[in-house]
Amino acid sequence: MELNRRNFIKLLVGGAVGIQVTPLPWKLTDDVAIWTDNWPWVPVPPRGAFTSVKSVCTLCPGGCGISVRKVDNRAVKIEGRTDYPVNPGGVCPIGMGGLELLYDKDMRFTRPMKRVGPRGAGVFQDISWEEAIGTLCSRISSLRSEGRPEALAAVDGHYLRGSTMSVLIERLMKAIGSPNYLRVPNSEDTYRIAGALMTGREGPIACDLENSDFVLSFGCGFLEGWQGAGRVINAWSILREKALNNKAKVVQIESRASNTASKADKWVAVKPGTEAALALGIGHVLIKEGLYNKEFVNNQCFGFEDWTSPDGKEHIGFKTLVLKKYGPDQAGKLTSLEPARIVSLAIDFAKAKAPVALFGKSKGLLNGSLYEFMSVMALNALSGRLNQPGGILICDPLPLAVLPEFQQDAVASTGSRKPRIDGAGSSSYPCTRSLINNFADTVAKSDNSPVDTLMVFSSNPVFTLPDGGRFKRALEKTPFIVSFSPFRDETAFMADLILPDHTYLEKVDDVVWPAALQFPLYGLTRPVVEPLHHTRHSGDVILQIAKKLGGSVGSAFPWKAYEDVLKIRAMGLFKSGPGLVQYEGKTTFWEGLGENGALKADYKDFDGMWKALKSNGLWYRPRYAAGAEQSLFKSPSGKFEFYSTLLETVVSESAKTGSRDEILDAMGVHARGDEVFMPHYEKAAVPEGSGNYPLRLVPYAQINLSSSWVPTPPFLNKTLFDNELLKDESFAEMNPKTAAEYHLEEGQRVWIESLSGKVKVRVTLFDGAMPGYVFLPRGFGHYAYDEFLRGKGSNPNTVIHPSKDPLSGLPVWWNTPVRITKA
Amino acid sequence: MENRAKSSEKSKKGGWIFLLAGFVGALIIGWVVFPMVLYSKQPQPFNFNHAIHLNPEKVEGIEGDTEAERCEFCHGFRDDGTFIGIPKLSTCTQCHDDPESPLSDLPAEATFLKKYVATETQVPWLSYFKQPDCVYFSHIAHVKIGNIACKTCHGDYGHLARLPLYEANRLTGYSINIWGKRISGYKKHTWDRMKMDDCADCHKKMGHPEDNACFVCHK
Amino acid sequence: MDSPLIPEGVKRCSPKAFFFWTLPWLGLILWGSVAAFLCLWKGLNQTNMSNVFAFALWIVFDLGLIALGAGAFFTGFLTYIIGRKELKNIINAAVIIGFICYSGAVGMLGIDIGQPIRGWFIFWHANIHSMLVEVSFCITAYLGVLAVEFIPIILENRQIRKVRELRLFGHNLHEIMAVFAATGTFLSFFHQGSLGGMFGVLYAHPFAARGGFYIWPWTFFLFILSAIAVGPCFTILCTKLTEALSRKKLVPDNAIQLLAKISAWLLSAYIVLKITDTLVWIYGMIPRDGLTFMDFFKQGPYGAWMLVVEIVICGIVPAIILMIPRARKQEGWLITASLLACAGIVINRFLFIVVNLAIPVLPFGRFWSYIPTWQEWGLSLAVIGYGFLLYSLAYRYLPVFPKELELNPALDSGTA
Amino acid sequence: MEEKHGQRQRYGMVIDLDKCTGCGTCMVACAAENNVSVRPDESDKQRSITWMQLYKITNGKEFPKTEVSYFPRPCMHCEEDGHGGHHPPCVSVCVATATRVDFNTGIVSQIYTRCIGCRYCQAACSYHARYFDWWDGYFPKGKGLEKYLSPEVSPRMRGVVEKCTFCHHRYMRAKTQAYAEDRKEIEEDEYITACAEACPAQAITFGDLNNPEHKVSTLIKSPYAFRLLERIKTKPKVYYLSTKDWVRKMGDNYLPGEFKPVKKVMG
Repeated sequence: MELNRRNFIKLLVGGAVGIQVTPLPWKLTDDVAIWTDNWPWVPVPPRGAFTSVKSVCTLCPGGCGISVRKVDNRAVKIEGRTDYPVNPGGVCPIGMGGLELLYDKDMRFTRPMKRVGPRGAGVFQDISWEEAIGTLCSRISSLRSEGRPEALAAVDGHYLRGSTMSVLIERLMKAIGSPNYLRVPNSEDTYRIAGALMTGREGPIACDLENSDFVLSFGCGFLEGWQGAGRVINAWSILREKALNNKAKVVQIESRASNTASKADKWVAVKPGTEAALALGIGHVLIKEGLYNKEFVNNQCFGFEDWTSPDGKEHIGFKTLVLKKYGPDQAGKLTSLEPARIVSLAIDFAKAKAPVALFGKSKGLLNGSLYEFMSVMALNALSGRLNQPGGILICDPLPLAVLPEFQQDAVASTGSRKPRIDGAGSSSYPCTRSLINNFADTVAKSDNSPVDTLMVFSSNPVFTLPDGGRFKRALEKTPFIVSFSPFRDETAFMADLILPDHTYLEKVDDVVWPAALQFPLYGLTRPVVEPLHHTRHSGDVILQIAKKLGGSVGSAFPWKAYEDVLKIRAMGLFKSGPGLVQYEGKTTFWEGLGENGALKADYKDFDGMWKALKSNGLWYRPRYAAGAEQSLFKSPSGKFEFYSTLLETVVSESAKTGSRDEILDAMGVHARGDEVFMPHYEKAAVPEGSGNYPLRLVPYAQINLSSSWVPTPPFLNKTLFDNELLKDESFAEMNPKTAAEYHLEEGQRVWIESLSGKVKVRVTLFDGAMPGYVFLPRGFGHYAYDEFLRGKGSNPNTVIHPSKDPLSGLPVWWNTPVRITKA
Repeated sequence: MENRAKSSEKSKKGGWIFLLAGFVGALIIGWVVFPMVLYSKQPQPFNFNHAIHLNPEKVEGIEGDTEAERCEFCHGFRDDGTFIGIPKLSTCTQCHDDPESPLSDLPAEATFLKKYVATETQVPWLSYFKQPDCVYFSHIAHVKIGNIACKTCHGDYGHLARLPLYEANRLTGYSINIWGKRISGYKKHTWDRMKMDDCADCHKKMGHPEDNACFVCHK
Repeated sequence: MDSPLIPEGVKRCSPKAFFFWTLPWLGLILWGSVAAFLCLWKGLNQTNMSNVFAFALWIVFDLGLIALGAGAFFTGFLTYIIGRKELKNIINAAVIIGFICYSGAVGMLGIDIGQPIRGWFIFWHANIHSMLVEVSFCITAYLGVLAVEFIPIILENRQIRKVRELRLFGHNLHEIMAVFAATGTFLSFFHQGSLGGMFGVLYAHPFAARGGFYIWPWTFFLFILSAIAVGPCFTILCTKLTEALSRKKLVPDNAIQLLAKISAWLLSAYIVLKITDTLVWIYGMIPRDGLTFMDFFKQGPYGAWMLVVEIVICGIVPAIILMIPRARKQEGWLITASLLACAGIVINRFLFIVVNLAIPVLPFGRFWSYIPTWQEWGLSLAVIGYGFLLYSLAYRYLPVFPKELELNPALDSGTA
Repeated sequence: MEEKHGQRQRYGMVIDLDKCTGCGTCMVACAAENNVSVRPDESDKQRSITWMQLYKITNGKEFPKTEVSYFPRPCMHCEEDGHGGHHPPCVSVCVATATRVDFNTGIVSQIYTRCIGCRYCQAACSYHARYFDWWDGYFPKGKGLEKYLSPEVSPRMRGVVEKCTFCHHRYMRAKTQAYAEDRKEIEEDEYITACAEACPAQAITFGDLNNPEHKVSTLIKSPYAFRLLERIKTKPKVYYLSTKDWVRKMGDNYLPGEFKPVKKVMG
């Protein structure tokens, strides 16, 4: 019985039969299937104890309350807080995606670094914190020893001017002795200037959306993330509720059918930059028809009627100006609206019980036009809507304690008296505190840069500034750049030294009065998770720098840690009277304006308040207790000034040096005479040489696309439609008619070109786009960060060719002449 | 002609033997070799003596009158109702707080104190009963609402003096306690197997067929 | 050198020639294998299927193959159940073609599902409500039947016949072939039907959804009818192709003509019903969903013309041709008609699968289009390659056509 | 219907399209809550996974009459009539019984480890609410993306179909909490979906349609309430509200003259 072929086959047959009656084939079949359920490369989230940490979102000036769900020490979900008076439960998509900004390692700097590759390449080498801070300090010291501390400049991206970080940065610059403290411009700046000129106040300007019944919005992107979506969109839904019963109405004035425009009760499309004319046109009707609030105008306003100054000079009043120049037909011509619509708008505005006129371009992350805002303010004044329920609120700043004064040394005091590089505050720009565009121009043009070392805090100007790439060129000229950004952003890629900050979920920081909120609120974030990497809180780093520099600088910063500074300032809140650190989530916190109701603090002593503040993230004083501001107007006349006497003094001050016309020209003001000091329409200056750029470019903001220095969390890529981003290309919105003129079809690749630069995008046809204009979304076109953002779409800022806003000198970014060619 | 026939005769007889040999060989491979190959055996970091810990005479720290309560002293529930599972070091150090002063002369405790308590490192226990990620199991629903004794599913660990070897299925990573202790699949005790069907059968027996809806136990 | 394997008395081309003949088919199979490997290794992202085109080229191929393969069971049915003896001369070919189609289809399905290793869940955790379960059960079972029907043909091989047991086994199988034919017929009826059912039951897709009888939508019956109508045409095409390639007459005309005639009647019946169904659908059903026929073709690369081509050019026309005895007796017309008919059924399946998915049901949905990747083409063509290969092997080594000798006396020297 | 369901819950959702601002927070909240992986390119809308998806619609009018609106679209969780007769389109076709209508909640469940990836359910669903995992989740080594995964939802492997579950794990979370507090049933407000919770406009209301007291039950009685594709009888448990006729008209297919605008009701 040898094992021949036949027998071998039999052996196999026997085996084959036998194996069937064993578990082997059956269990194996099962186990292999189970293996597919547990593929080793599919992550299995570790289980653990669930907790949730309350904090505040600082990704935008809205300051929403967030509660972060954690498993053991991992943060797994961000949720809106229902026990926070800003946002009842909801947050915006960017805030919702925040965890990716924390955990996506490739988006962040994980430790201090110095540049080894060429600028912009983003090639860095790890160094120690000691070396990093040492390098910067020695640089600063040598500047000071050379007696040119002003060659140090700082860019501060903190939106809210009063935030403790801003205060520290400004203080550091002052102590070192440089006047060149620059801020990234946003609508707050425009608010501040206009507020100062017309009301003599620089405090926060709030709007009482929730209580209004007629919101006339000059381009505020309520649904694009204006002043923080958490609160504004909630207010919006309250207005929708009212609208359902015809109890409220929102009118959006914008050149494009944005979400706000579409979802508003009425959309009024005007040419970008002519909003002022429309506002004054409406004012004209109010005055002509006697529909304005005579009581308020007569008693609390200055410069409405014609008047004579002490020196016996005759002045025309706002009334005369508006009646003369801004009749419906005239305004209609300027704005391309039928006069009838302007009239009906005015009637609706006047008829409403609690109307409000609001100003702010899309998200408000960029500056606006000064005269335009003054005109809108004038509208509110005409109907007496200042500090009225549902109106515009002009508030005292948050009563935070002022940091103790300090002694500058000789170097510092001489240095800080030197003229600013950006000319802000000079005779040409008397009202403006910071003009980063001018700064960029000057440095970019200079052969050897007036700036030796530039520090960049919480901002990404290379990407976000609407300046056609001027700031980047300025950086190329700047010998030494230090970035404090936690993110691998475009500006950081230009830097020589990286001192990475924590992300907002890893640190304690404050929100000084969320933008446009009706009542005083101080928000405090706290570390939701322990810092993941070797990063350091920029606040602490500033203290460490000061200490290392020593001398007068060191003594100006006597504190151990950033948190001490916060605590000192918070003391002011405690001293200012009763406040609350708890919010039940029921009361409508915004009601009771001017009631002066009594309030019992829900804390006994400061320590109690501070503890609660840290764990709960807020201190606030409800509207009913915040009281009406004593002496509403602090202008020279003590009234609301249609005719800004402050501005007049400022101008005549400057005029001492030269002829008034020259000064006004330098300011970019075309108007002459009394009109200069009153709200009026200034025709947008068209840069010379833009003759063969027939179209106008208007950048617009989307709520699901971050256009600030904060990167867009990758999650949001899911929310972008494929006619917004397709593969790596973003789209330009054009009206089908305009597109037809240029023989462009949906999806066509084109070059959009201006005097400053050009971008390649694809065209998408949108009926809601104003003919003759090209609309580009802001937030695309990163070349830093990681695969989620890098190389996706084009950045409109590279095309924008900014002219100067009359008087304020801030960039005009909303209508750049462009031409479009097939690519 | 003839011997050709003979040889074929022979090979035929032999043939049956080969057939049988193949058959039996297969049986051995399938029933004996296969299970040995399929499962890996790993020891626990050190021995944990449940018997001692659950014995109030021996351990005064342990609270609870019933055995179930004593189990829950370490394997308890959090405030949100989630199950703690294998306790973290902090639970152990409630009693074994000082690495210098052992509470017994057991070598296991010595290792524990030296390697983990002293260095404050979590013990890398191997879980016998870890269900795969796709499974959602609510202990509180079974123990608190359903009043099911721990041993019903876990077996009588409470009285084990030695932790058994941890055996994992090389293919699926499942612990053998989930299924495979009896390769035949024959089930003698309720705790012999923890596959879906076992849960389903129990739900039926207990009169909760509606709890066999997929989402009750899957996530 | 492989002459001992070649059936007695028949002439086959040289091994060398045969080798070269198989190369292209082996090539396709290789291409397909690479594609299949990639899909298993990296996942179905290798295809251009998507959440819109959940079913695509592969499913079209599957359904096409299965429909065309219907010739096998139907010829079997006619031969063994009805007892049309003349078809004995073509049944082998029919069975082999059927086997190729079904095994190919099942193979493709194995790659098409996202978790092939869990494939057996269909049987173990079957959801009896799902038409696809019905399909899977029947197809698998029927593939078994086809295998059984195929075995005796293999056992006919000259060398294998030498083994007494096998010869007897084959013979016995032959005796009871009727049983399998019956089973096959039963199974096929159901899965051809449930393949149609699969789409008829998509009640959320007005383009595919149909009313019906009890649980079976009309597509259930239309698919059966269309399959048995066109199956024979495909068998005819294949034999004609073999005859052309081998330059031999292999099947007596009466067999072919019989199939053609039956096909003619069935096709006509089918077309009548298909037109009725379409009209009822256009004027009776879709208006109830608020749609008009042309809404389905508002945009997109696909259009109403496809339906016209399917019904008129690939339905009515071949039906008429095959109906006219004089026409179908002429090879040219016969082949044209068969080709059209086969094309028609493929278009029909394509409409129900790809076009149906391309059409949005949501008023704010958009029309989509789809182009397969090389991986998808590869696997699909591999099945064709596999078909040619297996068929050639069978033809070369097995007495597929009983009448071959008779029709080609030894002196004739043909090659293939 | 209610009788048939007896004590069981029938969770449903009402989305107010007038309030919806199209911000997309619901989409992000959903993805973050349910461990949906984000790929470097999400612009391939045929393959990007969005359990909750926004559809943008325009009224088709010319400038300046153009209007934009949005449809947030979760899984519709189509009704089952309780007697196994009428099934949701996807449920009846699933070969491996991987998707069912949950007995206790009326939620359409999807079991990833049961799914074989045949995608028949996708072909059956006319709402495109079902998503196939064309890739394994995108979690490159050392990038840290896996760190924010929640253990409450099992990450999917390549080759299976996934979809909105009405955050069923939150239902279980609430139940567990209730058990810990010696309650057998959960309170109505203890369980809402991540999208409803996150919406800054409070446009999404979620709750038990079997509970006549609950807001959803009253909202769906509004003359402005409608469901997507009601005419094909999928019986969704997701309702929409809009006072705008052109928006409501987008909710279903109508032959000319079939659509009946709602008389504007005041109060």
